Amino acid sequence: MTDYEVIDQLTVSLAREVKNGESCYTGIAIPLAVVSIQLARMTHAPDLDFYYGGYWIQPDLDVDLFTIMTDLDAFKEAFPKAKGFNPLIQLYRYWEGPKHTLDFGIIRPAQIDQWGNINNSVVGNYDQPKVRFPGGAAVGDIINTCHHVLVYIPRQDKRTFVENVDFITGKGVSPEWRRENGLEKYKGITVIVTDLAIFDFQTKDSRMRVRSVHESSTIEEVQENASFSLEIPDPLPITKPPTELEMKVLREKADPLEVRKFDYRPR
Amino acid sequence: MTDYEVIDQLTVSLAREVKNGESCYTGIAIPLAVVSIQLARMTHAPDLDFYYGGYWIQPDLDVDLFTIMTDLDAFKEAFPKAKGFNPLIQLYRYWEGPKHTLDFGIIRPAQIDQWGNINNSVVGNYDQPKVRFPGGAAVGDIINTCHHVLVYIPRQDKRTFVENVDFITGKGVSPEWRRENGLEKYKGITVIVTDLAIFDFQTKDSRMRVRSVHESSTIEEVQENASFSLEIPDPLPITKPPTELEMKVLREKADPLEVRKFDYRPR
Amino acid sequence: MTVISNLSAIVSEIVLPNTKIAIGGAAMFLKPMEAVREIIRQQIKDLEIITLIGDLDIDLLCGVKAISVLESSFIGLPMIGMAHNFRKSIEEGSGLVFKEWSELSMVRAFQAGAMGLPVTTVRSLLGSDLVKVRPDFEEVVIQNKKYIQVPALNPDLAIIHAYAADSNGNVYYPKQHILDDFSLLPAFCSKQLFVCVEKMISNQEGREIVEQGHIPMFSYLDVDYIAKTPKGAWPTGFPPEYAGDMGHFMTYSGMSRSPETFQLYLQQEIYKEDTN
Amino acid sequence: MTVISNLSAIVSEIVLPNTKIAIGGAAMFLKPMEAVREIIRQQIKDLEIITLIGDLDIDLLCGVKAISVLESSFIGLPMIGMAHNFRKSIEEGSGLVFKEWSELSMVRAFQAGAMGLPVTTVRSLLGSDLVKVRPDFEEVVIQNKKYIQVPALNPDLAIIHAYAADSNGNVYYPKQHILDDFSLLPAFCSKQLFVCVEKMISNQEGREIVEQGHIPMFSYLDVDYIAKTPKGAWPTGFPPEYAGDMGHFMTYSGMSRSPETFQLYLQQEIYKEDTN
Repeated sequence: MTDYEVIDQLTVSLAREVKNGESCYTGIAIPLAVVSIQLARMTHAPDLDFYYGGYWIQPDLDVDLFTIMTDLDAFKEAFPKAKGFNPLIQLYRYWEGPKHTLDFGIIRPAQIDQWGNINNSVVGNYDQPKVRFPGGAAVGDIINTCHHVLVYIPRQDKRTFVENVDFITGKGVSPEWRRENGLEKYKGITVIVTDLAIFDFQTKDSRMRVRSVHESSTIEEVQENASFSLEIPDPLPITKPPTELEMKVLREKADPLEVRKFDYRPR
Repeated sequence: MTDYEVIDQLTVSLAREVKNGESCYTGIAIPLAVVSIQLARMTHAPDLDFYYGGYWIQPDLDVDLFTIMTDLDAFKEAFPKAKGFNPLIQLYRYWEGPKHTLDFGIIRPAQIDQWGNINNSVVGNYDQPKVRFPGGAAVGDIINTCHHVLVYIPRQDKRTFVENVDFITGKGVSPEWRRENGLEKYKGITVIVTDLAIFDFQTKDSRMRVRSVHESSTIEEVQENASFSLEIPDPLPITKPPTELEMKVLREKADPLEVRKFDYRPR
Repeated sequence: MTVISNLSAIVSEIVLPNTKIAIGGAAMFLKPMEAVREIIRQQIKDLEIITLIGDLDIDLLCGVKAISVLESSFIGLPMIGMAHNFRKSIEEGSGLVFKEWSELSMVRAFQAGAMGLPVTTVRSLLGSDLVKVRPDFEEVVIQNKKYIQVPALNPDLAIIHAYAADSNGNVYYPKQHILDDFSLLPAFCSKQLFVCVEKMISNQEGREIVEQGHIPMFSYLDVDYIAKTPKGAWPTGFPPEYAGDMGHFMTYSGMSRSPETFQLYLQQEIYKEDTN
Repeated sequence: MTVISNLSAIVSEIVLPNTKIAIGGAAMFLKPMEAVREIIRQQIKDLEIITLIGDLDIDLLCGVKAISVLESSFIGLPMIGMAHNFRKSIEEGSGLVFKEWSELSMVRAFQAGAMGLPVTTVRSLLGSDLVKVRPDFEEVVIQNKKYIQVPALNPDLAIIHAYAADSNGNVYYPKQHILDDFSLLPAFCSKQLFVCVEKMISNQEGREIVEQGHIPMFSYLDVDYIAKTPKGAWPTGFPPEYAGDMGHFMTYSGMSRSPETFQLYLQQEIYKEDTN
């Protein structure tokens, strides 16, 4: 049996959601997303068109992406090896324009609710909040402009999995709402990976559902760490654990510096 | 007495309207305007901030501007000698934005009327015109975004000086209209120089007025070559003819290739 | 996904009747002239053509009656004179629909299209009769200030001329380059982008010329079609590679005055055997 | 017309209470940090600050209570965590007014400001509660499609960091430069532009580095004030000149948790004798 930690399951499961040939975007501030994309590119999705920080497109696989952004020599070496580049006019030019819709984005919200709404703004009253989060940056924009969105939440608990978010920074999956607003091309969040399980919205009322539970956790733990009652399929699939190959690529090539642990605090 | 042609009077008179320290724009397609700006810079207005074709700012005085646009070696040499440059994002970024309003532009309309409206679109019915002109390009935009506008008309006649234009491609001087539309900063056309005379709109009703008649023409000729009755001051000033210095600079430095004759057909 | 092929194959695949095409370049610079000539050779008709400032490109297409709808702010031969075929098409009531813009309003319409805005506003059109003849231009009041609202432009296809493309489909511009906007504006608002380039280079060479200061302008994700068309902007200029051929424009100006000499021009310059 | 002077003199001349300032850079890159530190040293208060993505710049200004109104889409320390002073300012009801944007809507507001549009529209805000808490955001229907209309941004002053300025006042950027938009957007919509540069060079040197591929980004007509601030973006990164100082950000993250250690940080890093 392969030796792995929960964070590895999270990274690997996220990577498996990436399809070869798709185009995607992720910000530079969510290292686990970047690592999972690198892992996907190094395993089953070599032809992913990946905008890294809105700049490189499909950066060289031999380059450690975190190092690019923090080490200038690596930065200077990386450019010539990317398949493409986006230097003068940023990704902003695509957004809502006619030429491109990216297939997916990856985001890490502070809160998500059973309807797939996400909240990166406040807990409590908006004007006098109990907690002020940093703000959404582009998460709401990504949800309404990419064909679909992958979410990861490094630590699932009652504060991150809420019944209804206090504030909608990014809109939920509701197919009716998306049809009414001419946004049916953009499905919102399709998959959520946490340290405990994988979720989707494949119910009749498009509510959050457990898709599989990681072998390192139990369904009771998954339900206890949500503020709302989860749809649970029967039989309940177990998330496929990381394979030996995935772990080898992850450790040796995709993330030798363990950058993925940057946004993860073990329970 | 200085030896000069009518086209020289036109060029020199236009140059004299340029004030030192102002900023201005002219397109690359009206050579006489470019030459008159060069002449102004070489005589009384060395600190003119001149956007040439929206690219160079204050190009080197020793460079013949027409040559820059048609000779690649001159083009390559010109860049390092300009005081500034505007390479990546064109002049368009200034237009109507908060940072810059240019002091003046120079235009050459196909028709002008007694109210300072200009027409570069059609003669006759718009949909089935007798004459289809090329279109205004930026002339209408310049009239409503520069503090004021200088006009030259190489050959004044009843077809170019009309009572009311058939089509307003660029709006006239009407101070009332400009106030009502919040455009009082932009005075429209202030001066017109033709091969016969100089005109302005300094009457109570902002109608076209003869400011001075060139010594090479008569006031009768000026009136005969307009489709409307001109305001004529009494006494009637004579346009100051080109000075020896102006002619020397024009011939030897500002326009040795006689580019100014490109948009001039003698009567 | 970027198709790198020859001009003739690409034109016959993507330039169809009723295609709404934005042509890059302006004022005798940077026009994708070889593509225009190929469109004429293939006798494609009923095109909707959009260009900020048109010159030989538009006049040729008017001369062979290839355009049904034309949108522009100026069609002429700068420094030389009228574009005779364009002028005649309108004056003779040939059925050509001309949607006239001011330069700034058209720039804003390109920019709006690239950003996914349905409409945008401009003030410099105030007082212009263009507002009367364009039913899609409308005076609006926002925050007590008058604006003219104009529709965004989203052509089906942009055709532009550039310096080089690499084998991945990335496109490069010369350094210190002038007048890029005239190609970038149509490129970013159109649904597809076809780039004609002076030369094809390897990805490695691409990075080398960037190191020397060339500008990596479009990525392979931006570009749908690439064709090598050496000196393809001629007789318009593509500095610093080559200057505009003023002599040719003057010749054209003369020959386009009568149908007979215009046909002769077409025979000599366009229908002649392809020497590429 | 461009004033080339020292940082302290320029800040005291142009950064006044109630000035609406757009700060360039984003996400630990390209912030004009030395100018921010000078604003703190001069104890200027009641500022209206606008920045697309704020990090140390905004958290420092929140910590010294210099901001009355803040507009942004994100204030945090990317990869590290919360911006504690920002967070506390809001949670403790200090009176700081926070006008929250989404990133794309704010980009569009900058772009609209540069183009003189009073408002612009965006679709990605549909469904967001930002529309409920921002009275200046409004749902509109154009051509049977819903949009959120947002106001344009036209700050009084933009402060950005760049590579070099020449003696005429022209400003240059490094070649192959990343993230320019984060400085260009505020620069073009603001009424005045203050550029902090790594170094001053001659006009001749300026043209030489352009020949090597550096980008001549602003002309002297664009730029109102220039100050030399070597390494002035530190601890944010200014590639390829220097990388972000992650260690410093982590230290700051720790020290900004309590008022006492935050004061210590100010003493050590900002109020210390100027070593320029």
